[in-house]
Amino acid sequence: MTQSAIEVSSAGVAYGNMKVLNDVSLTVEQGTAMLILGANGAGKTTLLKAIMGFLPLREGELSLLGHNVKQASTAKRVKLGISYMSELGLFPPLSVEDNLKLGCHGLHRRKVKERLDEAYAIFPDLVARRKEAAGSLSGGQRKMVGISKCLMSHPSVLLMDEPSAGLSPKYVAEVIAVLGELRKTGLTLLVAEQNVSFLAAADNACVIESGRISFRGTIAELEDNTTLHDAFFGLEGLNDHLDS
Amino acid sequence: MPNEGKLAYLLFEYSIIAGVLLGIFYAFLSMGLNLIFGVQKIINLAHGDMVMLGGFGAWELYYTYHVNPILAVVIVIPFTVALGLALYYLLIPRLSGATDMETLSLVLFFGVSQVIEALTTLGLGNNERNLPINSIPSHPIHVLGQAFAAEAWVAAGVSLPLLALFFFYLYGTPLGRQTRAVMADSNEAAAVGIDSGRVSAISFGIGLALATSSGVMAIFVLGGVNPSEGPGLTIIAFAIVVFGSLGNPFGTLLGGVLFGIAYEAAQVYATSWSDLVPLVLVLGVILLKPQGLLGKRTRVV
Amino acid sequence: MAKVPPRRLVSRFTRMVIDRSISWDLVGIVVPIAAFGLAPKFYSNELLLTYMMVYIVMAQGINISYGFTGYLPFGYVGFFGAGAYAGSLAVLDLHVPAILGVLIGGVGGLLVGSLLLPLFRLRGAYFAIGSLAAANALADIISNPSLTSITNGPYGINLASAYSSGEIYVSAMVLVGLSLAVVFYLRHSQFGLSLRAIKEDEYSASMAGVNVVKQRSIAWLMAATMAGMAGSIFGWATTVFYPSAVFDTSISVISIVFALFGGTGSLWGPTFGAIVLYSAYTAVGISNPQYFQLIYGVIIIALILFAPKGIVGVAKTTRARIFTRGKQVV
Amino acid sequence: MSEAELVVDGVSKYFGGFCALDAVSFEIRRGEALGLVGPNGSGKTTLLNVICGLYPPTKGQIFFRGFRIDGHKPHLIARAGINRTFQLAKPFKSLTVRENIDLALSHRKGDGASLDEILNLTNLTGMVGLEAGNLNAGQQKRLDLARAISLEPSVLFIDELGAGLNPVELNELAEILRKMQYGGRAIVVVEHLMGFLEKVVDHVLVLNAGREIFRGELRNALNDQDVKRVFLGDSIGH
Repeated sequence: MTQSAIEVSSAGVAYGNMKVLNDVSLTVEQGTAMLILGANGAGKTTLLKAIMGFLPLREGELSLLGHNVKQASTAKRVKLGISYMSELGLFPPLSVEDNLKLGCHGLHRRKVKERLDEAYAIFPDLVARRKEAAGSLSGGQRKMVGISKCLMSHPSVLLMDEPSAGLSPKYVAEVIAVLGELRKTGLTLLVAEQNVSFLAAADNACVIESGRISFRGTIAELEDNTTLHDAFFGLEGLNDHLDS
Repeated sequence: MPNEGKLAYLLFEYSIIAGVLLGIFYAFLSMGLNLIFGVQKIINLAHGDMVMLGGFGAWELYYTYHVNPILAVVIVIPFTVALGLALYYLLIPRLSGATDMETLSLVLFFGVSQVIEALTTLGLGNNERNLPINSIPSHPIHVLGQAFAAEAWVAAGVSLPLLALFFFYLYGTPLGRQTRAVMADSNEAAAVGIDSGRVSAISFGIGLALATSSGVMAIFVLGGVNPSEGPGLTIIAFAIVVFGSLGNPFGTLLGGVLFGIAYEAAQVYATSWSDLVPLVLVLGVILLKPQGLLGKRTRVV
Repeated sequence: MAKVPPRRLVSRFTRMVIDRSISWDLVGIVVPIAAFGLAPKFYSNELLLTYMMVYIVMAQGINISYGFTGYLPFGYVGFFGAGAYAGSLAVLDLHVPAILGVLIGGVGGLLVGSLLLPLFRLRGAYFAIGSLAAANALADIISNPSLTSITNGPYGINLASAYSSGEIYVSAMVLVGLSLAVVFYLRHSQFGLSLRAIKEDEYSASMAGVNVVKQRSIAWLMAATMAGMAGSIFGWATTVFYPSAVFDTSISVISIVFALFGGTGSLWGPTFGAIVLYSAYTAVGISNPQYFQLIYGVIIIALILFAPKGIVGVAKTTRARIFTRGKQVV
Repeated sequence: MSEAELVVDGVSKYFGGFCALDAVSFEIRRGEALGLVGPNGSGKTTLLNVICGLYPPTKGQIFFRGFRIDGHKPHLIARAGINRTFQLAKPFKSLTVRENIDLALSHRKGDGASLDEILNLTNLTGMVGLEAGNLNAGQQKRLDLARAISLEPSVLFIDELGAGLNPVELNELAEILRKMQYGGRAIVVVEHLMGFLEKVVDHVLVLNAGREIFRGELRNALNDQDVKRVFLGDSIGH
């Protein structure tokens, strides 16, 4: 068990003739949490989608938990133990319980029951809401449904796309706290965010700018580096790019 | 001799009861169209032709193999599912990824509809097919002192349990749950590892099977089937599905019953105009409330 | 007319002359007309030639609606039937000359087209099926026994008194010329450019200053008027017809197949499709309509799956492939 | 001080029960460049859509050169002199570059830049005969811009022009926008890339959840506590 959880090397992704990821390389070791930072449109979501197999890699290689999955279907990647929480994160018209069950579809009924109990133990608030349409819940509860849905399959890697989207600061703090708990369980995390608060829940970070990785390192290295600051406030950083 | 007020009341009562019976059948007839739309966002314009095929199937089964039509309702299902899977894998993979998918799929299934109609006519002739009314229980049933044709009860009586079965499948089984997941958001479904191609193919088969098995009863309700009535049935099914909201199976149930009542009322009060009912309904609904009765406005623009 | 500075006018003219697609399209107007002018000398069945011309007009009408605005009307036959009835009733009840009846048929199509303008609030399947429902509703109304005193209900129309094969043939030729001229105009005018822009993206087109609703409605009404005139010529040539004949959904289908087969958006495509497939129809279809239905059902499926741009599209890509062979494709 | 070209006065927009814009007001004058900033879903694009006539505001009024324009059709607003680019460039892909621009030019009232000048400004001169669908992302964005300026707008909205472009393409765009501003146009730039914004605008309006939370100089915005909280969460800023 020494292989990395996620290994992306020199990946390129394009929509038609619009290239959105260029030469992206990134390694996430098992049991660590990595935060992908970047502005809107920088390519964070695209990277996650490429890892999940929604978008094909035009160039480069990709392996998950030691398996080369460049050609593998999304379903195969999910079976390997990869779980993905999109920005939407759930099926709005379906009930909370149906959402959770879909998180581990294909599992034996008795197992599903156990996992449901587990999920309700972690988020007891959801018990009362289990028959309600997931889309009718509050933003914070929806994130909890999304996270529990992803955990139902007992994944070893969890990818999350902007878990803070649409949440008020109070709920953002809650989500971060939950991620902190998850880290302790040894789950590998890859979280794409605009919100820098999530650094608190990560070991490593990388910064994506215009489809390229402009920084990669530990949180400590990041704090010494001006790149992060530039990606968001980038008053001087971009000028350097432009003049070069 | 009842007085005029009494007569009017009886007519009203008749059109409501007969309408509900007819409506249950039409809800069943339309359900497959909605399922296929919900899963694949495709309007199956060959839907009415599948209904027609079901009728012809029942006719063959009755005269060649002496199968009771009520049994035929069930027998046609596995054959249609198989046909649906074959059609799905033959047509859909080439279509997905096209730029104007919606219109192209519409035209494509229009072509399928033409082929089915032509093949049926070539193979089985252009005649209307009937089954003897005594092949199903045929005593009129009296309710509130009025007689209602037996075939209306049989059609509703066959449709109702099959609809219940369908709802159980959709809401009570893992595959049904996956189907609803794909209907809700196919990307999200892919994200949890659902093979949405497989789910779509199965739904396509089931959608067609719902059509053919309703077609068996259509022989009795419509007084016969002929190869060219497919498009007309497709329009009715579309009217009902849109009326209730595309993609919502409960809406189709509601739409079917309301359609049945409207149709029977028109039969009672303005017989020669009753064929206009589905057309006026479809135009009225898509122009005034395109999201349907149970629909929420989801798209801006 | 806005004043165009002389220099711009000159450049516009030279651009037109060197533009090969324009001269190619001009040929596409002249050749079919000339061919139909000469055809009776070689082929005696003028009625079939007339029907072929009627279908060219219908295919070009679908071309205008679908090829230029992206709206596919399954109920296109509604205008055709409305035109047939408007023209015939004018001839029978108002005793107008049949030629004038054709124009009135056009007005009938135009009126029904205007009534159906609200359908443009719909898109895709909603529009296609909505227009079909509207056409069927119109057929139901016209053929309703309650309206026998006005439309002769289900008992149809007899125009024998107005029959004149020469006049019918020439009117059909004129109408073909007219429809080709309209499509030519759409392909080479600012108006056509704005329609193509609307088809791609309405909002972006309106930000380019295009009045989306107005332009699209004009195109649609052009197509409706053409179908109305085609229907009234069809009725005139057929002499005796029933509502089911001029409101037959397969008229929409056939027109759509002809247009798609040749390729929408082009000038040659729908003409080509109508001539080739209608000839096939007369060879196979008249005695065995189911075979023909089977054939065009298969053609539709094959087109959608393998050549969504029609024969003209296939020809274009083949030509492009031949020309770029050996060169590096950028 | 000249009259404001565009006055947006208390504009709100509800979709069903959802409030996408909450009483937003601002003015913009000739030659001014304003940045419109805010996180995803804060209402920036909705604001553009309302001003450009895609849908009417639920509340509030919009004036252009003293005339009320809210509720008017988009093509009339475009012809009057307000235009925009799209976050995902929407050139007419089956039309050539020339046809794309010609189409807009044909609806221009009065004089303005010629086709060649527009091509030159947006750096598309060599591509005039190509179909727009064959252009790359940066070129399509510039064509979108060319289409927008063909109607000689006096107020121009730029929606996320920088997203997905590489630094060289960004530089090119910043250059083009600066030139436009010298021409006396009012420009409103919606952008996430702060470095790009800084090259083009002097003032910013920051939206969050449909509401204005800051208005002033870009540099001050970056030191504003509310803005920081919205963009970065609570942990940063000390």
